[in-house]
Amino acid sequence: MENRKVIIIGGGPAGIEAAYNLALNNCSVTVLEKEAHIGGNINNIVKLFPSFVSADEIHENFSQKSQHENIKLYTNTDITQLFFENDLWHAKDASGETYTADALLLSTGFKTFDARFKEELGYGIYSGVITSVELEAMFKEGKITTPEGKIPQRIAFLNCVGSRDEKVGNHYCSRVCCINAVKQSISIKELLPDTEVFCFYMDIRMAGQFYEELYRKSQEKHNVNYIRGRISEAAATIDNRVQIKCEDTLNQLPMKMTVDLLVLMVGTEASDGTTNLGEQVGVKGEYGFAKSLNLHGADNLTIKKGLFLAGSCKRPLTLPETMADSRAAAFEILNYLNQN
Amino acid sequence: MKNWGFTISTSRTIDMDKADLKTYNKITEKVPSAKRCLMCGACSATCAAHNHTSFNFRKCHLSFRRGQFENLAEELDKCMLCGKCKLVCPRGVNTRAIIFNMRIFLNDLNYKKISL
Amino acid sequence: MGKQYWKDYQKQIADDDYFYERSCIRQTFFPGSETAFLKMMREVLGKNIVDDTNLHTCTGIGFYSGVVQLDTTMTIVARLFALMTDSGLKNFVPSCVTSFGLINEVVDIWKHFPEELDKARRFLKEATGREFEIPENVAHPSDIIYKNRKALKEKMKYQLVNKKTGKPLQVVEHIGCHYSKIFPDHVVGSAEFPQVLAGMIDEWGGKVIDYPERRHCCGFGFRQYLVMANRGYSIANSKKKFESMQAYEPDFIVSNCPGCSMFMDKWQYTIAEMEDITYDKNKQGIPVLTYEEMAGMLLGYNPWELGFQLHQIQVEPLLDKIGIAYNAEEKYIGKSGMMLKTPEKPLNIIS
Amino acid sequence: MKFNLFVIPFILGALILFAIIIYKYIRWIKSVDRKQEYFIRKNIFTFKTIRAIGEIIREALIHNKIYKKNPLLGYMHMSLAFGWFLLIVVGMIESSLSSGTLFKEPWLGIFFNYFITTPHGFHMADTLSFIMDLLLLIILSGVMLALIKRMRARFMGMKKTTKHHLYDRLALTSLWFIFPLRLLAESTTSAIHDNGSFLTGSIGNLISGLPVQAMELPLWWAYSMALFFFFVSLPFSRYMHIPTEVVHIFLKNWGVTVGEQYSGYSDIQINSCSRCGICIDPCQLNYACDITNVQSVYFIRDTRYNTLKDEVANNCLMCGRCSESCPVGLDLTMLRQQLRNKQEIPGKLYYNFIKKDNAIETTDVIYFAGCMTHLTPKIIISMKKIFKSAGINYWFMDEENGVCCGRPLRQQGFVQQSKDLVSKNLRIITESGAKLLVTSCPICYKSFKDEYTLSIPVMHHSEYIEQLVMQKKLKLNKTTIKTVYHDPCELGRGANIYDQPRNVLNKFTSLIPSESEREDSLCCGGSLSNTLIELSQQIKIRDNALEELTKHNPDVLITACPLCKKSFIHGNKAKVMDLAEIIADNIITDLNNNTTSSKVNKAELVLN
Repeated sequence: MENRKVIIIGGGPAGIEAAYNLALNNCSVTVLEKEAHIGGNINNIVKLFPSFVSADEIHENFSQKSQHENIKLYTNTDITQLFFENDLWHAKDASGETYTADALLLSTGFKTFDARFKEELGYGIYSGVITSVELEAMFKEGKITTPEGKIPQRIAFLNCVGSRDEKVGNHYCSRVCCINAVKQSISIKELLPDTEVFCFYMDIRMAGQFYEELYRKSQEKHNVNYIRGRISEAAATIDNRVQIKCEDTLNQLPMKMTVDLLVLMVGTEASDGTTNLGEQVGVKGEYGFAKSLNLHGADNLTIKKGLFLAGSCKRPLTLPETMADSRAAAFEILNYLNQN
Repeated sequence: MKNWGFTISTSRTIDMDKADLKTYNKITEKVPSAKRCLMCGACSATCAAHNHTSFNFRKCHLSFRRGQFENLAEELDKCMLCGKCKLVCPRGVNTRAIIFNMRIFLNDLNYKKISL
Repeated sequence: MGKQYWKDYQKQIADDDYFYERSCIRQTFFPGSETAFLKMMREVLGKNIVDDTNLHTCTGIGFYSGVVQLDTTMTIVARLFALMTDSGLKNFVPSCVTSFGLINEVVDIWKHFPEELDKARRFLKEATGREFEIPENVAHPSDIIYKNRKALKEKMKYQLVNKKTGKPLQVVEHIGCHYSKIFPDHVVGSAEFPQVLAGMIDEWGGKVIDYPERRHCCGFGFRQYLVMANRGYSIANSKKKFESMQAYEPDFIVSNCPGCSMFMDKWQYTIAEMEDITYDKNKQGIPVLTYEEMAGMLLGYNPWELGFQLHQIQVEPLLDKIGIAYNAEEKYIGKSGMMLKTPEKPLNIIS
Repeated sequence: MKFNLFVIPFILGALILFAIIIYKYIRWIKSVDRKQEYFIRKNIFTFKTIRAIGEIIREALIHNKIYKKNPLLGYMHMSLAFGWFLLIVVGMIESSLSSGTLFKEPWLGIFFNYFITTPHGFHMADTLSFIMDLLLLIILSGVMLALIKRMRARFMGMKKTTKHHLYDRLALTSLWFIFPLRLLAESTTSAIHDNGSFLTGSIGNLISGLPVQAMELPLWWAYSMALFFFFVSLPFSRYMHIPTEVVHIFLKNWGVTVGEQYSGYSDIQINSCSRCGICIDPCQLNYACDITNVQSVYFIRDTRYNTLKDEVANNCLMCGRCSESCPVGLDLTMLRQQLRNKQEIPGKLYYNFIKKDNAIETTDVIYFAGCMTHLTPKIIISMKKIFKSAGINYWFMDEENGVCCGRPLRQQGFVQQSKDLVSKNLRIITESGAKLLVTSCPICYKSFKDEYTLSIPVMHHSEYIEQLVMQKKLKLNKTTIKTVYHDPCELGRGANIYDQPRNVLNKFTSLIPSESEREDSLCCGGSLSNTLIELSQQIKIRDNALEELTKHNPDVLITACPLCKKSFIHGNKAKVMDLAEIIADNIITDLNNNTTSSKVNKAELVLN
């Protein structure tokens, strides 16, 4: 196992999947995770679209993979500095501890958009306005309630919060929110069949296997209403519910609605780790995501020797895409190690 | 000509073969961002005039784009130019500029000539 | 395989022994047509067809405009069937497509609701003391002509061909909605490919124009044209068709529906009056024929016998194209031999 | 009679000049509007006139303001204007002394050395000719500087200098020639008659070797011609500002202001622009977006030569930074607004759709949030809290179905439409019988103040909050938050509200200064008055402002305008709060004392 050392920054799906595949090909892998647990954003999810597989299963599977003898896992390790010196990659964490290896994989993933930048939507102002992440947390609890702890009669989802929005500088589509909204609306209807669910959208983008089917199911089976119009203002009513304003564009008429919960489908942005480290090693691209050498053919390579990318640190990706991508990354790293 | 007691009703079809799609280009020359509009309706939803009347900026913009100018000028006069629409637009469209350029091209308004 | 598939679009049309039901409006607007039909049935094809003098309306127009209620309608239809039964026939041939639609509808109702049939029998019995059988076969005259198009062709003096150029005439065919759309499977070629008129035209040397609005309604919705307020909408539909067919420079329009023929003929004049638009090069309008007139014309019947002089759009230019001889002086001589009144604008509909 | 043919060009030029100027003045003064005429009549025979004369000497001759802004530039203007003025005056004295009478040939002073060749002929002759030479020297130094400025603007501490018009070039060149030629002419004369002082005299001696006899007349001719060309081109060139500025200063001192509509006074203002180009540098469109043809100097030039394009008239943030820096004190923003004037259908009411029957509550205080504030709900909530804890009973006028104040329309030149809206709001305000109107939006505030005829005082919430705090109606937590305050254009330069918000902030936060604040605070780019720039350009302006404001990395960036807040918050460089918000968060209510302050810290944790 001489000079087959690999450092992986980020113990999310991308990191672990790559680590495991490298470990199988007898590399000694060091996974550095800044949180206390591996799994990254998976930890905030209950069920996965479109299959509704329990996230715990996936998580369980990851933690098994991370047990592999060739994998050294360091949690609570926040890497602040990266540099390449005499053919070795060095990663220094906050405490000054340095890790070295022949190759380095950046799998620092994404974070969700801070909805408070869209003040007009009232997030952080009206308690009835929550983000998709907070809703998912409610699913974990197993009960959806209004701020007053009542059962919501009406829930509205708003797509494209922090994505496709020039005002906050994110021109791109986050790709996962549409289907996520469908998933969440179905989960709500399964928990609270009598609750009305409305989904406000600019475009519904169901470009994935079984996505369209799930969309249909939400309409046919669960009677979720889809309204084409972007909510532009939210305000609190006297009884502390949320009143939303939009145009029912297909009807060409203004629309007003009072809901118990307004769920903002917050888009994905590059995580701070991605942006900072990416900037340090000169692979920072558009919107702070890490930039691969070539989208077609060399998507895991970078301009830097021995530095590789995997998963949603490059762009918004779904879980299956991420895992496939990190397996590809593992393969690229093996090629690299074999050449040296 | 006889009085028939009725006239041939005109079709409500937007005939893209006959419609005047050129004039809209004049708008996009002046306001390039107009092209970016994806008709999400955020503007019309937040519109201050919208609280009082049926005025619908998005609709006006679309009609103009499709060359449907019928009583558009009167509609556009309802705008108070307050600019809320511009603030909520996700595509950063310069809505106010579109509005009064539309007015100008509908010959509803022009700059006063001041003799110096 | 294709042929196999086409079978589904065929229709059972009785061979002989028909009971003919005349149409209310056709007798006024196209009086020559029905006569011509009977004539060619008997003389050319040698079929047995009964033209009963005790006929009366089928109330289709009343029924579909929602002013005559169902029970009445069924009873009246029942009486028509009684007349057929009396003359010992089983094949019903309604001249009007609305009758055709209604007859089919009533028969169908009776199929699904026998109690309604009993009711109708009872009513008829009580009212007239008559009894009736449901026809075995209901066919529209256009079906029958379609069926016999080849036989007719043999006897024809002319073809749908421009005498000068030798090119086939451009023909617009229009099927009545009540013929093709109420019971599509009772239609030659169903509603998708109504073949009934196209078949004749192709057979007789013409060329069918397949223009964008070919399947569009002529606008003769009873509730539309009967109410003056709605008439603008009604005519707008015909206009849409004309605008769409104009580019193909049709030589004439043929229809199997009294309303359609009448409308397309008269509305052309109305549009010309209102908007000063005509839809043929010579500003004389596009002649509109019924299928019987078309057949009769080609068989060499006298145009004035066929009643062409009563058309709004003058037919002479068409006759000239085909090279059919006619005597212009006799145009307005009525059956009685008396001179009819000549219309204001005989030829050019644009004043 | 001391006469020579070469005097004719000068006399001719002078006559033409005066004729044109007089004609223009009469036309302009005739077409001032009613209000302006009233002020002229009212104040013409008052102390104000004397004050005006003072200002004329200070500004038109000595160019005090320019001097303060940029001493070198100031000296240049001063040397030319004041120097020349003295040259004429002293010339007059000199000539009258020599001829011993006041009724002498009017051109004598101008061509003195040519006609009076007896050097020591009269009392004080030497001293005077010495002064004359000294003045000439000063002027020449000014001309030198002008030449250098033309060639290298940076040397004069200016980033950009004005691009000029044809007339200007003609006048400018002739102006440059006048004094060197005068120098040469006098020198040659003194070479012949030895009647020059230290400058002309010594140059005379140097050139005495040359065929001075032959040179003398041509040079005097040239000098006179230069004067002619200058005089004739002056009224059509930017140098028209020299005479016009004088009139402008008088009118200004008499209290004449630029009105809603274009008037004679607007003409006077436009002609008073010397096109010094000082307004170019402070314009953010210029240095943040690299738009270089719309600045006030060009806007006025185009207007004057009737070549104004909508693209120029509309492309302005109306932030007022140019007016602030204008040495002549022109009301550039207002002029622009006048030139944006749109044709309208007379008497047409555009906003009839606005229902009259919205419920009007009668209270002491009306709160008018403003359209934009509805997109920053935090401000509204904070204001509600402030009113509540100060125990004010108020009516939230535009909570539902608010009507725009009308200023955005007016800024685009839709005056009539705007008035329509004004009347609608005015009705509501008066019927409510309130004693005070409080608004959260500086745009509305300026509108209420300047464009409405309100019988009751109107306050921006920053003013109002200060009042409440001073009256101890609001008690605030002492915090350690490091704040920086951004002056919104309409509130600061627009309405002179600089201290009130700062006083409040100083009371309970540590307010740090920013690079450019108060009068020269920057625009956030969110301005409603510019309908041409695209989002990308707005963002450049915003970032330019943000950079300055966050230089000393404050915890919170405080502003007092919903538009500024929106722009800055999307900049995502620092935590942004409205004044009302930070106040509301730190009010000490007797019930819950610490929760409020802890809320702030929590919020900070999340954001930073």
